[in-house]
Amino acid sequence: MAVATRRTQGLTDKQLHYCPGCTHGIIHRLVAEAIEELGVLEKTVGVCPVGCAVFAYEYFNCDMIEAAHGRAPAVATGVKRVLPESVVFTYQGDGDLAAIGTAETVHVASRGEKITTVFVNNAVYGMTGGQMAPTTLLGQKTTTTPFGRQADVAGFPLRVAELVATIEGAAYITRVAVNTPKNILRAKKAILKAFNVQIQGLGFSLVEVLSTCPTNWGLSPPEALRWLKEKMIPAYPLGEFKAPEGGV
Amino acid sequence: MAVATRRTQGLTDKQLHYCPGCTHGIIHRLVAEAIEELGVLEKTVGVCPVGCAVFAYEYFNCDMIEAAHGRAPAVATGVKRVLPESVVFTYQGDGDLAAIGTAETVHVASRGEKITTVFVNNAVYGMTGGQMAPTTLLGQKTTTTPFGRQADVAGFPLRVAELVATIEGAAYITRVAVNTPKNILRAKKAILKAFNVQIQGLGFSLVEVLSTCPTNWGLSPPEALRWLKEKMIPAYPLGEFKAPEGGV
Amino acid sequence: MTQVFFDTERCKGCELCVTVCPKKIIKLSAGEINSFGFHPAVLTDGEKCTGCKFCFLICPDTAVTVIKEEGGNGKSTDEGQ
Amino acid sequence: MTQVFFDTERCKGCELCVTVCPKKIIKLSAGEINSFGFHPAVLTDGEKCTGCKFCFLICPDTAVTVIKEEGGNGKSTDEGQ
Amino acid sequence: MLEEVIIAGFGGQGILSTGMLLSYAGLAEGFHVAWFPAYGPEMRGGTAYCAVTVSDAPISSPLVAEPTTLIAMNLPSLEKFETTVKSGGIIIYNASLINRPPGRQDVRIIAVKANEVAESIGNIRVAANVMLGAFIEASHAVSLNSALESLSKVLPPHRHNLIPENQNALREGARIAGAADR
Amino acid sequence: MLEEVIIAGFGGQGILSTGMLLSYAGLAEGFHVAWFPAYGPEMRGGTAYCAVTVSDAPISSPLVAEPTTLIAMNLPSLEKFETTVKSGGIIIYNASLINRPPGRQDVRIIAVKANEVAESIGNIRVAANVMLGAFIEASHAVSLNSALESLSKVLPPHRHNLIPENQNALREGARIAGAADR
Amino acid sequence: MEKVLMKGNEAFGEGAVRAGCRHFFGYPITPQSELPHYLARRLPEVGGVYLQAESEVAAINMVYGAAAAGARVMTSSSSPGISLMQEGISYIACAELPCVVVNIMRGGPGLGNIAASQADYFQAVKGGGHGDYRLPVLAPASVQEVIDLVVTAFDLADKYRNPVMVVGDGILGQMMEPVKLGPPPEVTTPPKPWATTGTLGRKSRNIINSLYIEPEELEKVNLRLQSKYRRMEEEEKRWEEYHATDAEVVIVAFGMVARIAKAVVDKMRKAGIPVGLIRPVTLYPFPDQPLVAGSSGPVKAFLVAEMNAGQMLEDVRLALCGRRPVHFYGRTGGMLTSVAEVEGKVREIWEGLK
Amino acid sequence: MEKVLMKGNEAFGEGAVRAGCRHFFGYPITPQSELPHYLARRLPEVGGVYLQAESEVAAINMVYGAAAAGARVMTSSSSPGISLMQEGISYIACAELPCVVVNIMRGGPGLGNIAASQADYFQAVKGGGHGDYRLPVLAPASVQEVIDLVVTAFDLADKYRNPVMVVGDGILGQMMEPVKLGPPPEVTTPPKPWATTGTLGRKSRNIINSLYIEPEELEKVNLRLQSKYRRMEEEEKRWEEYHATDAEVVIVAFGMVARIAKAVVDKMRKAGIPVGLIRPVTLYPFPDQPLVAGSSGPVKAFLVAEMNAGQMLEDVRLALCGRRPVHFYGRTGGMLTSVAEVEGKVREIWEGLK
Ligand SMILES: Cc1ncc(C[n+]2csc(CCOP(=O)(O)OP(=O)(O)O)c2C)c(N)n1
Ligand SMILES: Cc1ncc(C[n+]2csc(CCOP(=O)(O)OP(=O)(O)O)c2C)c(N)n1
Ligand code: SF4
Ligand code: SF4
Ligand code: SF4
Ligand code: SF4
Ligand code: SF4
Ligand code: SF4
Ligand SMILES: [Mg+2]
Ligand SMILES: [Mg+2]
Repeated sequence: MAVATRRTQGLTDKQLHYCPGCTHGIIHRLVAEAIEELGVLEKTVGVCPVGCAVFAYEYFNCDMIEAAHGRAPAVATGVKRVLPESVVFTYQGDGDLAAIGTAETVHVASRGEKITTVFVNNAVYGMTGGQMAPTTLLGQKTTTTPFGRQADVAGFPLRVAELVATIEGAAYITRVAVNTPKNILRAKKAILKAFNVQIQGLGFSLVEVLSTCPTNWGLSPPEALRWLKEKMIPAYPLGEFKAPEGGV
Repeated sequence: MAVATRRTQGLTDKQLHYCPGCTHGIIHRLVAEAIEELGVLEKTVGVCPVGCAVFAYEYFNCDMIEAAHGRAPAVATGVKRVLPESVVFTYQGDGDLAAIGTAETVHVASRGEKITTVFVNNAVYGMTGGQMAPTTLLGQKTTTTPFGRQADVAGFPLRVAELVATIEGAAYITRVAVNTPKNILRAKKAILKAFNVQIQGLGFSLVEVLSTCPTNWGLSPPEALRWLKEKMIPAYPLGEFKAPEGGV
Repeated sequence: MTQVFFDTERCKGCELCVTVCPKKIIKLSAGEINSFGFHPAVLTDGEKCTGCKFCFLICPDTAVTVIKEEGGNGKSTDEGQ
Repeated sequence: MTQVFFDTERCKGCELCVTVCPKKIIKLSAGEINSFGFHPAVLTDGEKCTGCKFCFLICPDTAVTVIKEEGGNGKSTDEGQ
Repeated sequence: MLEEVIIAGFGGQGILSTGMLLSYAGLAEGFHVAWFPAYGPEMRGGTAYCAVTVSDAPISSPLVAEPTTLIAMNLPSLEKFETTVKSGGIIIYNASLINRPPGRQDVRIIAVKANEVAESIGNIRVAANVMLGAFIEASHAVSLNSALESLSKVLPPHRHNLIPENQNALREGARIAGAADR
Repeated sequence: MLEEVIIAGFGGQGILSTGMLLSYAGLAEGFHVAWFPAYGPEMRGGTAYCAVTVSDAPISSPLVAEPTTLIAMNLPSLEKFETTVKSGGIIIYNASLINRPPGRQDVRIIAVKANEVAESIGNIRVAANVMLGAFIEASHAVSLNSALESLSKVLPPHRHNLIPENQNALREGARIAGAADR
Repeated sequence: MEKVLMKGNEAFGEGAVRAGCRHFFGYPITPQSELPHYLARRLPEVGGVYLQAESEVAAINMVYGAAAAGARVMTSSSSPGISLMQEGISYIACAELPCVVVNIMRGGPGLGNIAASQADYFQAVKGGGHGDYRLPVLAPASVQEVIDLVVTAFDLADKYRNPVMVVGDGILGQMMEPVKLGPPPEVTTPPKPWATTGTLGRKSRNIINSLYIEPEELEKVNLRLQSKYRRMEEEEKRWEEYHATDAEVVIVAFGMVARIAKAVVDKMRKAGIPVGLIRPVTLYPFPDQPLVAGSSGPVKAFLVAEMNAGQMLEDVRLALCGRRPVHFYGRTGGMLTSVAEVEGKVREIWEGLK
Repeated sequence: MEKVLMKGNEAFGEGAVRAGCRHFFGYPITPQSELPHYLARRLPEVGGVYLQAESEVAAINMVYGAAAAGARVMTSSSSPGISLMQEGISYIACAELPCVVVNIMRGGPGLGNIAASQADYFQAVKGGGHGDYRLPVLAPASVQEVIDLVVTAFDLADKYRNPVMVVGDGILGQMMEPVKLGPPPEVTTPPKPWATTGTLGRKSRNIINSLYIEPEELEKVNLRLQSKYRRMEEEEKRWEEYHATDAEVVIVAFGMVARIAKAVVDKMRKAGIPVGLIRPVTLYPFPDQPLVAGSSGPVKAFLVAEMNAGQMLEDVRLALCGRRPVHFYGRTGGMLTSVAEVEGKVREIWEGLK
């Protein structure tokens, strides 16, 4: 008899604080597995955001830094410039990365900084109580778009992967989702590839992961997965937007 | 006998403070002419940057606001939301818009804010003494890239028009240059179109203008025009990156 | 044969495993409640399990362990495919 | 016939008009110096001027005025094309 | 008069609005009232609580460190607050979800099968108000009537159709506590 | 001893490094020295100036409001600073570019055709040092020798081939001022 | 007039609406989120604009633009977000634009936590941004006072053409208390002929600016600002006294801590100990009069109580200038000073006086 | 040892290199540009990294990352840019990371101008960011002292695991003065076992953090910080006295203004008037001892002279606590106080004493 699934060493034993069914947990596991499988756990430094993943330093089983809201890419840059041999990743939500951290995101990519960003797009500000994020869909109700997001007042959803893919220093930019086992496996491959791009020194890599926020979407976890599939994926198409030529 | 060229009412009489041959002056004239020709001078509010154009409020013959470095789009948003019938423009350099103001730029576009941005790309920080800008070309020597910009240290040139064109709220995004009479006339048309897009309420419009900085490039003004043509245009191709369907 | 275990204390009763199991053999325990107040997942009909690991893959709280009788090197999750 | 005037005090002697004039009839005055210390542009051979307005278009300091004898509504600059 | 009540349970159990109801009832009777919610990331995972102070003197702080009464809607809440209740106070616990009664000897303990009662009324969401009814009967901090009449202030107009169910819940809770008293 | 000198002209005329040369010469003679440049957007348009203080006492501020000497390399500079020069001070102006001599009666005025001299030496860029040579001769603030020897500190190693030309410039300037003296 | 229960955060929003504010730009942050939530619903009802900015930096600069265009405008945030606004606030102060900034302070420094705190006192009253500027800072201590002082804040902002800050803490923001709303006050917004609204109907251009490249000019601006601040110091000091005139120990506290202190005063008075309270309502200008006046009366000692490591303490010491001993009791990191603790401290002082 | 001429701004850079700093992250701003220009050339020579950030906000957060990774790291800016760093500085202070921040102050508030100023004193010493934190603040008054104090700054940063600020003004940054460089000092960087360098060779994970969700925990952090600050106040006060012991009027001034004041002292002493100078070298911790000591000696009055509207003035008043009259002379907006003005003010005070 053998364990077919094993809890990755990349995670600590700490119970996750996320709401039931929140897919932040899946993404944590995938990132942790990737780091472990690449054998770089001991030279990895992770940078957590301010957002629901603010406690990620309690979960990832490596050295961790808690950054100010939106500034994880800058913090990661500081680390990587001091320790060029280390593996550095940021884990950021859509408020963190695509709102307050927009400049840091664009420029970490433009510098071709050799770090990996895991970007959790859940179309909402989870931690602060369900406000509109830049990625909130048109018509979506949030605590700050109580009548649904209207473009002429609150603007349009921002497609981060597409935007960052236009930047020269970006080496690998992809969008995945964690709503089905199949997509989860694809997400895992993407995350592995992103870290590989970093390790090979090819430039900046970013994996946008479509994720759920059952709590602030006001849906049960299974309903949230369905909403992700039916509403989010059409607005945020999955796929690679930029990849190193010749593969990694 | 008739004056074939007339000094636009869109400019005050004040002597420009720019260095000899600096094409900021040409761009000022084009913007002023456009506002005047559209008959909206009296309802225009301009927002100047921090950069060599910091004194633009002394030149444009309309109400003007001096914004903090990089924040002109946010200031313009504040104005436009209070005065939706006004015509609001920002005039910004590449340090202002593409470095410190990156987030404001992306989000003014993403909100589809009905304002017009004139973006002066001169591949350098003019005002502060010729430091590297996000738009500085690879190999270009500046006071902070004394050995020429190297991608692996200082990153890659950022192509703003291409990046902003991926954003849904951006209605009209184009790149022009002011190095020849012909290009100057094209630039003028683009600026007129950009203001028209605003006036028609179609969304955010941005005209990236390739401009010279003879002083910090260490070239004579005519040499600077040549450098613009030979080095900048290949790196920053001219043309429309996004335009409203069916024309304006 | 495959065995599936749920870590009752980690489980938050989110039902993601329930909906994803192709054999529909997972449900939330009606009576049991863990110390965080959640009804943890339980297997209804372990015999039917195919070992597809979907439950493991989707679980946000690493509350699921799948054990296979034959083979299985205990490595990565890709084998699920 | 066309006349071209340079506003000597506005001119900064940048030579952009000089390089752009298709007839090569503009130069910087060697002797004259304005109160800002610049050698302003002057016309060498006004007769040859075609009225193309390139000098006006390229001048960053609105130091150039082009006057045409016949027609010309004094409007926009596009007519130069 | 000073009542400091902590109401705690899962998110979604109506904890916060039950606290508001108690506050409005106190207000209706001319008391000073204050209501204070737990907020922040510790809410992740769906636990919620609020503190309600009803007093005949101005209230200095809405925070309640040592409640006179604890209304515990689930086990984690009971465990979190049990020891903080003032000696001589009251613990009312939801016996539908909590199967181990509190161990404190120095407080009055009332078990209410709030979920069952609420279900029998026809709306599980009124469970917290069943508990509130029990509290009012047990403490006489405010009159049941004030609570019944304050429902219209807590429920938004488009939910006023739910007033009767909630009134039933309050009454039923009061009845249970009254019975427990005897 | 307190010399407060303003050197002003177009950007590119070598104003700043001539100021540094004077500073180094003062330093070589054991004086306290300070050098201060104009900076900021008023530089746009290409004017530049710097202030050099050479003193036998510690220098409180490197700013010079009332120079003992003005070295004016062009007309705008002369116009800007002419009135600020201390009574009894010196104005040295570049007669190559300035065709109206300063009007002050209470200062010593020395005209130097610095551009012509520099061109005759073979390098227009040494014009400012021609002016400095004149200043040294006129003021004896430092010895010409200190300036000649300090050139190697101001010019970067790969420009040391220009030292002879610059020495000529200093000497020629000194000669002109000396002649003007007589 | 009927009382309704209202959250402190919502009261900030409702106060703004009552003051005629129709424009809000902000970025979410705990523990002030209910403020934007409230206004996101409420402003559209009254024809106003709620806009969520991409960051606090953007928000404060949108405020700058809206104020320049002549609107009554507000933003709100909590400690880290307010830190990000410091450049913008300095600009607004120099450009002399009226606006209201709300800080619902939380535990710091750094990310800290979201519990209640008063540790941004220095930042608010000494100017956390660059340059010599000041903001009137108002510190309500109840939900009712929130509503009233927010209206005052807008009036002060217009009166002085100056940003005004209103500070609360996480408890004040989160708690519900009964408030009397009554009919909205008459809003008298002064004319703003300086606003950049387009030149139409005006002879000359308006320019909003804080750049004065000549030191002489910038000094003039600074002198004007300073004389404005002196005027504020003369006209705008506000405070509440509670049993202060005959007290021998006076507690000085603001915001939530002042409520705790009131309970302490009541308790001690019952025990026959003459304790009083001075509650600064404006933190800037700091109400030094009552302290100075007190120190020539029966007061023997002062106790400053704060939810920080001793910040207002400095202003109290500056006001008293050594006239009376000043003691301090503070809790940090989001801990609220309790009645028992403050009482203990007062007793200690009282014993020491004998 | 031979002296070379060096610009103040360059001296900041060279000081950093001598202190073993190999990482600089900054964003250009006048009047400190020569500092990054210098390091952009110099750091690659010594195997270091110069990186121009996209903004001051990014720069300070890069500093945070580099410091977390164990490096000696510096950033520099001028007033508006320093305002933008306030959130980051508060984070660094709470996370207890060592680094050096240079502020070459310019005229404010707002965009102001680029002339010399000292108007960011409050921001530097009271904490312009949120929460109860403090930074040692060093204020050199000559180019030589810049070099020396930058080295000190790095040592203090490591000693206390705290950000340290070094402030100058536009004049100090732009001027050239002779400096003795000598052989670089022995750099002793203490071991940093807390740094996030990857767990390799270590038993447990390192975490750099400023989030403490439980108030009890965050209060503990604050108590630790406060006790650190008390230690700084005991061990790190630095100042220079100039004819202070027998003076009847003592000028208190820092940075460039102290140089002006020295000239005034010299002049007045020649005229037989006993004037002295106390120059705080650390602005925080503020050197109150010499003031207190002075006030028990022959000193009859103090004059605080600053290039601002009276900021250090408050610390002087707090230190003296009413023991002696404190006068003030200040210029704002980038105006330098002149020898004549300060002299006039001293004379006025002196006349008044008779
Ligand atoms: C400077 C600053 N502004 C705002 C906040 C408040 N804040 C914390 S998390 C967050 C947004 C989180 O949303 P997101 O990044 O999408 O992450 P999620 O919680 O959805 O995973 C905000 C606005 C903060 N901590 N700091
Ligand atoms: C917050 C802040 N950071 C930095 C500066 C300094 N600064 C002024 S202009 C400028 C860059 C200007 O470059 P650019 O925007 O390209 O305009 P240009 O001068 O080239 O036209 C900088 C960094 C500032 N004033 N404020
Ligand atoms: S609030 Fe949303 S994103 Fe945050 S933990 Fe809960 S479900 Fe996940
Ligand atoms: S520095 Fe460059 S951009 Fe600025 S005015 Fe001069 S030439 Fe133009
Ligand atoms: S392994 Fe597959 S079949 Fe077995 S319980 Fe899990 S999801 Fe169902
Ligand atoms: S997915 Fe995991 S947490 Fe959710 S019910 Fe299944 S086992 Fe429990
Ligand atoms: S109008 Fe044309 S031809 Fe005439 S001077 Fe100008 S550029 Fe030359
Ligand atoms: S282009 Fe204009 S400023 Fe330049 S030389 Fe010609 S007239 Fe003068
Ligand atoms: Mg999110
Ligand atoms: Mg530029």
